[in-house]
Amino acid sequence: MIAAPAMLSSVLALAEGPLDAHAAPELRWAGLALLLPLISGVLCLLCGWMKVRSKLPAALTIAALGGAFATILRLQGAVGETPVVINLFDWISWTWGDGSRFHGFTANVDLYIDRLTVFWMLFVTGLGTLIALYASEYMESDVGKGYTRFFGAVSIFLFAMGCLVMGGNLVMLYLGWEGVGLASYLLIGYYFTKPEAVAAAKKAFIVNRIGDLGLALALFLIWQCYGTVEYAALWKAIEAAPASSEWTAQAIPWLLMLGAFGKSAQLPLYVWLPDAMEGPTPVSALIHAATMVTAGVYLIARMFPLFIVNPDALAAVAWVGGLTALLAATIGMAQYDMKRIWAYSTISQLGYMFLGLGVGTTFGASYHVFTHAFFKALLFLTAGAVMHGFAGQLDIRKLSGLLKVPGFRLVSLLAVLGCFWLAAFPFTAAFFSKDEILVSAFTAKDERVHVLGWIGLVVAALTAYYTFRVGFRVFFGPVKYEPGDEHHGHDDHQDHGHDHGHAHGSHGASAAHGGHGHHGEFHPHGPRWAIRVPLVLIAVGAMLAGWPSYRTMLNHGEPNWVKTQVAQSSAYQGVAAESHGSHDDHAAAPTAAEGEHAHADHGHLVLGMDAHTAVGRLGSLACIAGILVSLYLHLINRGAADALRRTLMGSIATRWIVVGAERKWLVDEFYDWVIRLPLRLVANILSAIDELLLDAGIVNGIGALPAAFGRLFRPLYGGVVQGYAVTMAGGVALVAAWVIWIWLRGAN
Amino acid sequence: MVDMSQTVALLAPEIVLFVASMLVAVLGLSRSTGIRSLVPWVCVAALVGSILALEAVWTPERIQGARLLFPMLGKYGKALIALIGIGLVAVSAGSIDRRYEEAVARGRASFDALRVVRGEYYAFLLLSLTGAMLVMSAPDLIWLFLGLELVSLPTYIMVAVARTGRRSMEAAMKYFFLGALATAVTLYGFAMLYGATGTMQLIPMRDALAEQAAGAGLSTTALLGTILTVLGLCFKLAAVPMHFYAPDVYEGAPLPVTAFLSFTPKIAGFSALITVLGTVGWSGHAMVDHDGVRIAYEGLPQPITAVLWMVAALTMLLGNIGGILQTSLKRTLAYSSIANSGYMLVGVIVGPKGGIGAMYLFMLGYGVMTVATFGVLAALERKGEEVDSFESLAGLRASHPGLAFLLTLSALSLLGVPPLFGALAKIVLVFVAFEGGQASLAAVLLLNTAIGAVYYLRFVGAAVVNPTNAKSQEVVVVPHWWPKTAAVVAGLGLIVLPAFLSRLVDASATTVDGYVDLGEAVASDEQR
Amino acid sequence: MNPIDPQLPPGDPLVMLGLLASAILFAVGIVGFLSRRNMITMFLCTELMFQGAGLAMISYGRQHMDLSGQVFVIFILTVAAAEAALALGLVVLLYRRKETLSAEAWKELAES
Amino acid sequence: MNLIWASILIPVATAAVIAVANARAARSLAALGSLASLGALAVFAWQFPAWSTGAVFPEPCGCAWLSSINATLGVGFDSVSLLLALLEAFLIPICVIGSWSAISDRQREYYGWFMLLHASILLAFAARDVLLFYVGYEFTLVPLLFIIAIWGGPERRQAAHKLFLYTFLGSLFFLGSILFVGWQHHASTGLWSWDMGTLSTFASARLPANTQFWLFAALLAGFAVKVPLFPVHTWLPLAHNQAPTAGSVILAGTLLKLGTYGIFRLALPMAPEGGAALAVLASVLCTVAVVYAALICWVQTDAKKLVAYSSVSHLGICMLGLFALNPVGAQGSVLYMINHGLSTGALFLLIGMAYERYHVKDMDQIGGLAKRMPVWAFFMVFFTMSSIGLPGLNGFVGEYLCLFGTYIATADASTGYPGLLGPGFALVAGTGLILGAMYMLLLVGRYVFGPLREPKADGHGKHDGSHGHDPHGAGHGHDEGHGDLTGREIGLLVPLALVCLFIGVYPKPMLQAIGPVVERTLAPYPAAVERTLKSQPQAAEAAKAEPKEDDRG
Repeated sequence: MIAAPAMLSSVLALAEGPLDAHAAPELRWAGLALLLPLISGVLCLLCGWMKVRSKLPAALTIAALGGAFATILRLQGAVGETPVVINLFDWISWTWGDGSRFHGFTANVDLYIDRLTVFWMLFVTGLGTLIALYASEYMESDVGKGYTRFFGAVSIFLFAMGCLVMGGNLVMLYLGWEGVGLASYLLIGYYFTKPEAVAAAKKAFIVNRIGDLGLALALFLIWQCYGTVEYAALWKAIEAAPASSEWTAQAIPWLLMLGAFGKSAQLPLYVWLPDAMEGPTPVSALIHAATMVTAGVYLIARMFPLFIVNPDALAAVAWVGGLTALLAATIGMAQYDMKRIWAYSTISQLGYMFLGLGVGTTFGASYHVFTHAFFKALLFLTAGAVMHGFAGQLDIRKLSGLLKVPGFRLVSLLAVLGCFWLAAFPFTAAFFSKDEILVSAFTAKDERVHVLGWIGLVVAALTAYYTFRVGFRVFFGPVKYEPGDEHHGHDDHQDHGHDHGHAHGSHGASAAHGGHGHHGEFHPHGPRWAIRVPLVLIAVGAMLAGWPSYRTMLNHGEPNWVKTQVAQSSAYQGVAAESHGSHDDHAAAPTAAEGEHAHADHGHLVLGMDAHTAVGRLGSLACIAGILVSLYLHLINRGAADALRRTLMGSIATRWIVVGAERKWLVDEFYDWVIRLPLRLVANILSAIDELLLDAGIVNGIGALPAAFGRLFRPLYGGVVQGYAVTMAGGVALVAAWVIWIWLRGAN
Repeated sequence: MVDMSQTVALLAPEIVLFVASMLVAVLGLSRSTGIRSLVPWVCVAALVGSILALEAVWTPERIQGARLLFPMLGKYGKALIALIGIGLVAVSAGSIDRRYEEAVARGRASFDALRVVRGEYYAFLLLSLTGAMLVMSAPDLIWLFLGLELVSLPTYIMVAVARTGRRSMEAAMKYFFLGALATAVTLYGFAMLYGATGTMQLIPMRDALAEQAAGAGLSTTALLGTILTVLGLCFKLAAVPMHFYAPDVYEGAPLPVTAFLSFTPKIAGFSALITVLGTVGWSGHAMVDHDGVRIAYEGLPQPITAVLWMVAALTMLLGNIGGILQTSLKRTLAYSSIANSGYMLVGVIVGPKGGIGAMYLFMLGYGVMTVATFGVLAALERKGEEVDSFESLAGLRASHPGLAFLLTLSALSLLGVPPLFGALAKIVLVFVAFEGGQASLAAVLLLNTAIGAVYYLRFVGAAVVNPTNAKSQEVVVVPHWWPKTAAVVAGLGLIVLPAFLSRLVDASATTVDGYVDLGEAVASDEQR
Repeated sequence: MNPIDPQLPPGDPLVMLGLLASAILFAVGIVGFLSRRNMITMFLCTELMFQGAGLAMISYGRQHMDLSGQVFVIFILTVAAAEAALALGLVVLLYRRKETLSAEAWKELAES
Repeated sequence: MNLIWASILIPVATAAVIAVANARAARSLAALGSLASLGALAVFAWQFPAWSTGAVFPEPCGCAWLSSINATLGVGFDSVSLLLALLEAFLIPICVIGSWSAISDRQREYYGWFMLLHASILLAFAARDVLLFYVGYEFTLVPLLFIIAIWGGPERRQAAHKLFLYTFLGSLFFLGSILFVGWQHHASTGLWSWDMGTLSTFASARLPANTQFWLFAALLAGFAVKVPLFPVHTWLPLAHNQAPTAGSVILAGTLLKLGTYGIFRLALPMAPEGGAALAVLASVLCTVAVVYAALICWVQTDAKKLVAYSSVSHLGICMLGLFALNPVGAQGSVLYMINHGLSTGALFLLIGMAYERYHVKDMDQIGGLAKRMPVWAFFMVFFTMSSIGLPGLNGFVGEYLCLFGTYIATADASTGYPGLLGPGFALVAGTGLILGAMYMLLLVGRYVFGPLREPKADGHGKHDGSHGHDPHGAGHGHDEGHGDLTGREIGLLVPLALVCLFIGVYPKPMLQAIGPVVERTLAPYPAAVERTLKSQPQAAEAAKAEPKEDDRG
């Protein structure tokens, strides 16, 4: 997506090194994290044009992403407490008038490297690499067809995500913001002959654009308030004029929020994410679960100094997050498509993150992003492996006992592990991060959000239930499966099973695929190393994600590593003063962070207990309760679930619960009827107005006037001499009379 | 007293034409085909000769002696008449008497001096041009009247004789009777002007009117006389309300005559118009307001301005909206001719400060465009008849690309597409309208330009865009090079003349050199 | 020219009568032209109008004690004669074609 | 100077040569001529010394072609007009070569007219004399008339007719206005001048506010038709829809820009008081256009018509930026003029390429072409993204600066340029971003993606007989004729794509070139806007007292 001069400039920038004198030498190479995906994207494009029919694009992408990951790892070691700005090249910048503040606009291709940036990029590039590796096998049936397109788009995505996270100003962020939107569009619509996929891609882009408009307007507003959109200068400007009561400054967070809600699939803009599951599963894992959808969280965390000034806006974020979490969880409970369930769980988990942001714990939110990235990627990838092996089957009613199916044991095991994480089983990583958020919700200064803590706990129970609903149904119980209708009937994929059949040397499977899954003949094929290795690595990562908390727990007082990362960034600017105890005068200092909770939690008692203890116990309780209900309904007595559903359906009073949850509370339909159709109607009316009234009516009407007038005068040209003589003489007489009249009037 | 010989010498161009007209009248009767075919050449030679004569005799002393109201008008105007006259001769050449001549050449008919009209046609053509020239050097109303009649009478005959047929006869009849009516109106106007001033001579008349204007204002008689004269002259211009004849006559008249009619009477009429209005003057008038205070203003006396404004606006409008509805080429061009008169009237209203110059500049453009358009049409025929419908022109670019291009060129020029000459002349006209305080007329002019575009585009569309149809397949080029040459030269002129626009503007501005406007006359009176 | 116009006092009866007669002549001419369909009559009506104008000139000439009006009239007569010749020729031509003198017979050319 | 005239006259000479040359050579001659013209202009641009000063180079000469009123043949460029001229010179070879397969009959005429069109557009951009500008501006109609009326779609005559008459009428307003200004200049100073700079300085400083109001209104009325602004846009969809591909490309690419350029170059500098007084009204029209046209786009089924309406919407944003009357918006607006030319031109080119293969533009009948033509689909998506303002591509910078400028154009703006618009306008126009994505992705979703839908084999039957069959289509079977883009076509699109990419990635040189010119143009505006604000005391007070009310702008 970027031309030669850009590359040239960034290479030059790399060679020349960062502008900050005190920056570590490793930082010079920060640009590589952007450049490598970009290069691989361009190379993929070339591969496409040269009709490469091998796995070369995948290799290129994996190498590039790996390189980017390595770059970030180096940065991780090098980045200090003070952010570093690296100018790659000038993008949009010019001045007018005297060039002073408000007399110029600067938005260059800058990198803004602080710990939050690196932290975010770490899991983005890491997961990106692993998922690309996974996809290299997953997508192999498309080699020579969409393979290059896929990896090209993945490269573009990583590049754009890099711009989003590492960009030094809001316009760069916007570039990344829209860039990931493009990648998402391209990848959701990957099976482009499939109308649903195209529609889903379009929906994702458009819904995101609504948020983007908010982001764009926020950008304008920020410039109008502070005269800059560059982070470094912006923080200074905010420090110089904190807590502005101008309506403009107060409005900024609301607009930013809109952008974040769009990208991170929160109410009311979450509707695109479930549909986005039309894309290939690695894409769902990478973009629509682990990385891109967290951009909204990143945005708010990054822009936290702007949110601090407006408690109402923060409360709104919290409430939106909480309600989204609840809504998505209820929908997730009633779905049957595994990927969709994970999609709703993603929305729900993102809701937690926004809840965290809203109650002021940027750390909690970021930590949850981090843990969630791993386990959700894991869950999606295992779902993908299942789907891959069972000819596109994702219906949890048609899959059972996969733990016992040969070739799927590892996958199933990892999936079940993922379920534990997602359910936030006690002492898993997600348990800690969720705990952090809920504690903050209970202890927030803003009383209005306390109830969200309880909602969060309820959602925790629901999450545990629906997670293990999938887990128990699909991976435990008797072995039973039906193959799917071969990857959505996509015609590029017609021969997909074929390839696999040969790859496994299993003629039976091949035949089964050709015949679209006659039950008895179908043999599922398990994944090979390129899928297994990333799965295992991600599972390890998910496990390790809890490591910072374990360390904090074990060596009480040692600061949480994630917290250190987050705290030394703009995400903590002003946080201490506003949301946490007043003792915490400068939270950015890691030393000050220690022992923070002990102080903060005084005076915030939940059920008479210290908030941490209470939330930990309640959370565990909720999780285990959810799992137990699930265990009964979906493993021990599966018939009971159906019976329950029937019972609920039977009563008018409860029927709406089931119907509502199954039909996603009719939100899509609501939007369709309330927004899309009226708009469509208006558009049709306008189109008719334009063509009939404006063009055919007014314009052609005016155009026809001269001729109409001409017709009016036609009788005067009757052809008889006397007729002409009458008009002529009459004209002369009229004129003479008129002149005399003028003359008389003038003379008086 | 006036030195008669000097005045006569000034008429050398007219004399050349007159002599030539006698000559061609005789030559046309010759039994020899060669001699008969010399006739157009003689005409062209005479016209060239008249231009040369004009250059030779038009010296300041002679003009001084002639006591003309517009002493320099003739210099530009007569050259213009002769120049366009050449084009009009070329448009005519070949189509007059053609079938008869062909019959004679093939031996199907024997030569009969009574049946040929070529000689008299060209004689009348030259006489009419002579009349137009005479109008420009009229020192008094009698001369003016005779000049105008000399323009008209031959054209009545030309309409009738050039191609005998019901339609041309009808056209001649209408033209003649309505022309006589208009002449009577003019004449009565002359009588009243005479009554108001007591003189037929234009310069004393101007002085007398200046005296009136400086006193209590123009007398009602003078005013009505002027108005009647103007309205009578409107017939020559084909301006509202005397334009009604034009579509019928133009349509009925043979094509070369239509071309002639759309130029010669027009330039004669405009020259007569400014000569008459010149006695009233474009300055020095005042209006008495309610407190009895006299307020001086620029321009013609207010009622006359009002009338001319109305006439100009309606002429443009009726011309253009009429043109939209037509299917006949000649009829469309008649309406176009009406509309163009309206445009030129704007220049007349503005007066000697740029307006008249712009009007003559436009007249030049109009003449060139007329020659180009009619030249193309005269070069075509269908089944031995002249081409007179848009349908017949369809697909012209396939059969005759050059002619189609020329027709496009002249239509676009008439339409007003820069940098073609017609557009530039029109811009100058709009501009002087602004300058002369006639912004509203300028607006009307622009609006009408847009309306006119509708039917001019039809020429373009027919010639270049439309595919050939059954009717237009039968269209062939006449076996004469005259009209084609005229069209080519005139078409080139539309492209080339813009390069000399500056000089042409200056040249056309000389038409009012030496004219003393009423206000100035009053001032000089007072000095005396 | 002489700045003092040797004008008769306004309201000279002969002048007024002459002008009145000329106006009547002109008006009759117009009305006749408009109301008659016979081409020869129509032509005669134009002649009436011409003569009306001529009479006006003579009257004005008397008012101004000036002869040029009368000179003009002589020219008008001459032109009228020429026109008469032309008109008769034309009328004969037209009559030959349609066997009628009515001007209304000629209305082929018109706005369709 | 000589290079400017060379770039203008080379196409004229080419047209003359084409007129007499062999019909087969016409297309090569035209390509050569247009490339030569581009070359001349490129050399000029290379040597252009005033990229960063905003000055006009070369100084307009005094060579009069109408000495009595001192109308000159003055040509010269400042960076804005040079950029637009370069855009024109860049697009013309693409149009010409893009027509090679599409136009098979009356080639000599076609390429001849195209060359004349090129010359007149260049003349309009180069002219420093308003009358000369008028000549170029107006003459463009003639070749365009023929290009549409002869080589267009089934309703081509109606479309050409409407285009010609509508814009001709509009340009008469403009002609009247400039003649008025010239006359006023003479009446006031006794000197004749038609130099744009002189007249602008004169008119803005010397004409009374009331006169400026009407002057601006007339100029706006004249140029609005060309832009086209709502509600005088209705000629455009028809013209675009009926025009041959190259005609659409150049129409969207640079002809519409003559209107925006006219407002930028003449209306704004000449009548600042009028501009300030009418900015709100004009902006309301622009804003309406953005939403209105976007919604109409959304329900189109004809691909070309959709893109045509999108032009109306896009140019609404472009003009809105201009009427923000601050450097940000005006900067964005100028940039947007160029970007719109590139992206929309390219989209028309692409639709034309598909049309050449299928002779159908109706998305009800055709769709999913990515399956048949992946390379085409790539470019289609690329330019769609450019058109909807994806950052990193050209559309973004201009579009966002326009909206940005609108947003900050408040009465109390600290930019030094008080404005009359504000967040309300930006918000409404900003919905154009969403709607833009909606209709453009609808286009991509149905036309490029989705299941393959091809018209029945009698696709040629629908196709109007009067213009060229594609040379491959006749002899081959239907499927064979529908291959992906040829090398020639890719060769046309790649430069366009590269330029789009370059502007998106590195707009800085352009921004810095445009900036000074914009500042010069807007120089009288802060004062004029202040006066306008003062003349509406209630509004101004309300704005100060209740900042939230400022949304109305």
